[in-house]
Amino acid sequence: MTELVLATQNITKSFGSLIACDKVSIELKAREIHAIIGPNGAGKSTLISQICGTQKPDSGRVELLGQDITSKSAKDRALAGLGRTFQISQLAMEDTVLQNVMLGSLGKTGNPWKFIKPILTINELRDQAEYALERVGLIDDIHSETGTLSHGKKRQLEVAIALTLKPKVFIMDEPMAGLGIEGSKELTLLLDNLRNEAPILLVEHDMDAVFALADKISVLDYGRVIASDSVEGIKKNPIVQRAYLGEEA
Amino acid sequence: MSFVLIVEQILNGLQLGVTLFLMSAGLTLIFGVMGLINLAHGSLYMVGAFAAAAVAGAFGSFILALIAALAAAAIAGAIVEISILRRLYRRDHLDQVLATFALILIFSEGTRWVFGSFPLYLDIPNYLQGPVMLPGGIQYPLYRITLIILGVLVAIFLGLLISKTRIGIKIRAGENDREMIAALGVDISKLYTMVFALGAALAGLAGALVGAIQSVEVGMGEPVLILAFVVIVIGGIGSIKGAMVGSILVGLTDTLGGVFLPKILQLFIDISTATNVGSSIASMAIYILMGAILIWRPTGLYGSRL
Amino acid sequence: MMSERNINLLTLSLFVMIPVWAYMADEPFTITLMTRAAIFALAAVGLNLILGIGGFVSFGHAAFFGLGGYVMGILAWHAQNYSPLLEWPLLIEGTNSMPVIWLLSIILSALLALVIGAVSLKTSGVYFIMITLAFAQMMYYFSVSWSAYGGEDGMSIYVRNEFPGLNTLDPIQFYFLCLMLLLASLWLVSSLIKSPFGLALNAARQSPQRVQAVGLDIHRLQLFAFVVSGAITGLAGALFADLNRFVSPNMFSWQLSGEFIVFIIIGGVGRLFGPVVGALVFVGLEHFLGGISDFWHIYLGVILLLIVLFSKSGLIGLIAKKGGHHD
Amino acid sequence: MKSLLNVSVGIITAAFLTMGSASADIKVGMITTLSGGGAGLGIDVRDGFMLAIKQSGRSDINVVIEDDQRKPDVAVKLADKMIQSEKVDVLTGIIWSNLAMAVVPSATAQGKFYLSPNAGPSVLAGKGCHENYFNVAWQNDNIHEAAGAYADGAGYKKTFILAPNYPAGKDALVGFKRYFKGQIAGEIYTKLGQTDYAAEIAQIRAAGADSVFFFLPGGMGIAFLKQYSGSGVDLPIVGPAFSFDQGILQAVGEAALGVVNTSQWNKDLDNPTNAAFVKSFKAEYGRLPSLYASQGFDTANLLISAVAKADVNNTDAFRAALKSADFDSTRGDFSFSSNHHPIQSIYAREVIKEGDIYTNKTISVALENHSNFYTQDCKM
Repeated sequence: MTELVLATQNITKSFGSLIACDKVSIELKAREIHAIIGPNGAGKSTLISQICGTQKPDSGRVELLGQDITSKSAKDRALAGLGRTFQISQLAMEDTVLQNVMLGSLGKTGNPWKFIKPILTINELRDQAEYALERVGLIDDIHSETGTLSHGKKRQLEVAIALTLKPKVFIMDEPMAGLGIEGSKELTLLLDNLRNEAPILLVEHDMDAVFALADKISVLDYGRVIASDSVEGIKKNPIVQRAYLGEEA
Repeated sequence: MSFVLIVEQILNGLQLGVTLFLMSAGLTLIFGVMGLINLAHGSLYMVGAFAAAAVAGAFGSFILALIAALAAAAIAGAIVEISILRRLYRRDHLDQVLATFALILIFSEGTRWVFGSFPLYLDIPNYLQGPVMLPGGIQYPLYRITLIILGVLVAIFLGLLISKTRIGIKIRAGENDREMIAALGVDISKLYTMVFALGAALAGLAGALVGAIQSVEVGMGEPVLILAFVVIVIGGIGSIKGAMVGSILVGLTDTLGGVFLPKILQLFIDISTATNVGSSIASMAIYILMGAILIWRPTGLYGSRL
Repeated sequence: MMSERNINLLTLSLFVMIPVWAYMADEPFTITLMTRAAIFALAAVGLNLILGIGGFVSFGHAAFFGLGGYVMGILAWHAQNYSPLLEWPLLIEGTNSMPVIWLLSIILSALLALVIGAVSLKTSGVYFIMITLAFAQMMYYFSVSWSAYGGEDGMSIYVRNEFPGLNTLDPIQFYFLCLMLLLASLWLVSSLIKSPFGLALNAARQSPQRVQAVGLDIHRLQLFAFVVSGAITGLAGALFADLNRFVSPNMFSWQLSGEFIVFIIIGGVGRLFGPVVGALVFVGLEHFLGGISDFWHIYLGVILLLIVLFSKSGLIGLIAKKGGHHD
Repeated sequence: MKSLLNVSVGIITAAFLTMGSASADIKVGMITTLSGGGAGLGIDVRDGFMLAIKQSGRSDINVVIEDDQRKPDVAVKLADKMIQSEKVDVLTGIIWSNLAMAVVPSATAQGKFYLSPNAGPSVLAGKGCHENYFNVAWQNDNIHEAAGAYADGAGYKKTFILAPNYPAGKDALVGFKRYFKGQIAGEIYTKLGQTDYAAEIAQIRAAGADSVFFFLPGGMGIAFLKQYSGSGVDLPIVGPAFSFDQGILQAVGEAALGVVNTSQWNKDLDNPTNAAFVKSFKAEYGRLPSLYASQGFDTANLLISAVAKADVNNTDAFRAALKSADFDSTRGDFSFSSNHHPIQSIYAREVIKEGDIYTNKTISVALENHSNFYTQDCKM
């Protein structure tokens, strides 16, 4: 039996009368890519927020490598090994691409209390950052101001930062959005490799990518998991087709 | 300490509270709707007081003076909004701070240029002179009772304006979402000018009402401005209800603290030290109150979460 | 058009050339004015760290400025009157040695900033503006009622404090002492900005969620920046007290906190030399406009308005080429 | 307004023929408050001072005028400018005690003369006195001491006293108590700059006093008097002249009528210098002179008398010339005590209405040829 890396157990979150997450339980095992799909407003982002600690669930728990992290802050979850990308880019837009990624390698060291030596001259951090940029294919934009990047490149940058953290698990919120066909293909390849470093919880709209990558797919609708199965199983699932795929077709 | 004195001091605190409310209602509205930090709000208070003093001096009518204060402050506010401030709504708070700081300089010295360097005369009309007897044998100035009633009326008026009228709906929509209100086809810049003029008029009214029992002089607006900021921060920025509650809290704390702290301290230490220490703590009391409330609720009592 | 780097160099050379010229031409008052500008610049450089880089608008930095001033005032006052500051539990004498006064100003301002910051940084935006103001107001009223050290009247120190090997009463020597401290603080802040700490602080302003997501504690980063910021401004306060040989509660006033912010906005928020340019321009305006008429504040107001309306990132931003920001 | 602008433009030279100068030109630096809330006082001092200079017809007295904005650090900066850049011989003009404390000690330490037209903090009269410092107005306590003496003479037995919580406020209450022998019904220090006195008035009402003494300069006093008169408390008030002076009285209005206040000067003081001063001030500026204007006028005349006798560069001779106070003061007899503060009579005045204008009438002498309490502390 493969090792369980990340799990949510019955997490529930409501905003007033709207239930954004209704007893959601999902599991992510080692070397696995678990995709979460569902229509807009299905509760995917709320789920991610609760896993990463920017929102607290009303009830239920989140476990990382068997440890209960439900009451930990976002920062502590990151230190515990959660590496995430944001659906809406969270980047230092006035800084360069390299500076953004070095923030990741700095975070990995856990020690920002260095005041005199310019960070760009700290080779160890810089090498890690450049390696991550190379892997996502952003190495040519290394000195660009982040705010000037295209939407797709910002997505890649998000992934690069997550890479520098060398996390125990990746949480990726729509990394393919805006990438274009060529970009999506490259990123799909990268993610396929990444699963050997750490499993990935992937929220994605690009169904080609999802079907190509996922070991398991969970479908969210109105805050509930309506199906959780292999790619083939999901493709055939009539409920899913009605609730989600049917609408898209 | 007699019962009468305590009641009288509570009334004093309430009266300070309602005058602060007139100031802070406009300030909080302007911040809530336009997102503007207006340091020059105190200058509009001063403009109101000077306009009232000038008109009262020329025509001898207090009612006319109040109308003049409302009008002058509203017009000054509208001019400033149209010519300068509307360019700053989308800017950083810092730019707003600098611009309105500059406006204070211009207003203060401009007023001195027009009216001279000495305080002006503005007194309460004869029919509001003197004290009245309240139940329980409390003697209290009629004018201050009038102020309290007037303040409450303005609060009710504002409450109705915002909850019941079309303008109120627009104002509330503007607070929540600027794009949405533009999409609704409301002429947003007209709405902003109106809200600003309304806030300015309230400040001007406060200036005139208070000027009649204090002194009408250049620089009278700044201490009140700071108090009004304390009020809206305590109440939660953008909330009229918060401004009301905050005003009363600040009014009571400031008044009662100044009176009772030295007395309470006298129980423990000798009189002159108690007076000394008591009055210095009292002068810090509202800031301590504000600090405590913000630690407890970082966005004030009725502030929306950021 | 000039690059930001050249503007900075030009500013620095003004800070050297004007006083040297004034010294040659025997215009000691110009040196005094430049000292004032340098000290205000130092105070604002401190503020700029938390305001420009950290993104928190402190409207209460006069608290540190005044504290620094009072550290100088109290120590020198006791030295002047030959009365010990404290006799029990241990004997502490006053002093008129600048290095000791500076060190103490820095330490005490840092401690005050630690307390104020720990409370205030839990809020943000306008609430932060107001809570920092509240703390400064408390200090103000406290100093007004502290009659042992002059209350509202403040304290006069008859002789300027001493620095080993220098005659501090000579305007030009005192000026260069202040300039050295300004340069040191500029070097410190520019190192901080480029350092790992600065990168994280800068990112925390732009995207706090990102910084948390890489496992860094933004609250601690900001608190540390606030402490350094307060310490620098506190040092400036001690110098200002020495320039005037006088301290009073006025050094805690909210107008002064406002002026520090104004310096930064005039020069350019978040730019290393923004506060320096701003302080120089402001002191210059004050000096030259003061003679025009009784109503010179109107002119000052109009000029500030024009600056804010027509330059989006201060005077440096107005002159500098676009993109010079990251040098 | 135009004439005002002209007067204030930097350096002012009286453009009159010299009356034959035995001495070299003398430069005077005037630092006073010309903008913001307290500007009225500074403007009066300046106008009184310049009137005397103009009337003297001397062109060898150059006056440089600057606005201190009522900020101590600005005053210090201006003093530096006056001394270092303008190279003045004499400084004058400061209105407020705290600004005087910031400027005077270091100016006199640098060998400059300082003539105070208004502020007289106790430190500068006692331990911190200086041979080059002359106060032409009063020691801060004086007017309040006279108020105490008046209240005592008027038969008040139990007085409620209040002042702002700052050094001059404390001096005021101490000064009052020094000459008032009755009982103190209550003593309050209010917040500096406070404008609402409802709470204090309520305490006065409850205290069972038979009279009230207050020292609340500027707008604070206006606010207090208006609120007091509307409160229904009708105990007699005694106060120092500052809240009842010409400039401010019109703003207080009816509330001040009948109040007794103490002052070393009034426009009806019966001496030829004063009569001529009141007349010429009114002619020149179109308003009645205030206490402050008279102090400015006297300060300038003291200076002029010294310039006529001695060269300012001969410091000892010039100081002796100042010390002799050989000029005609608007207050009648005037001389300096050993610590260079006035020995003068202080009067009780009553606020009356003359036509449409509120003004004061002298009713009695409160303290005759009064010196000050701090002479023995001063070692020159």
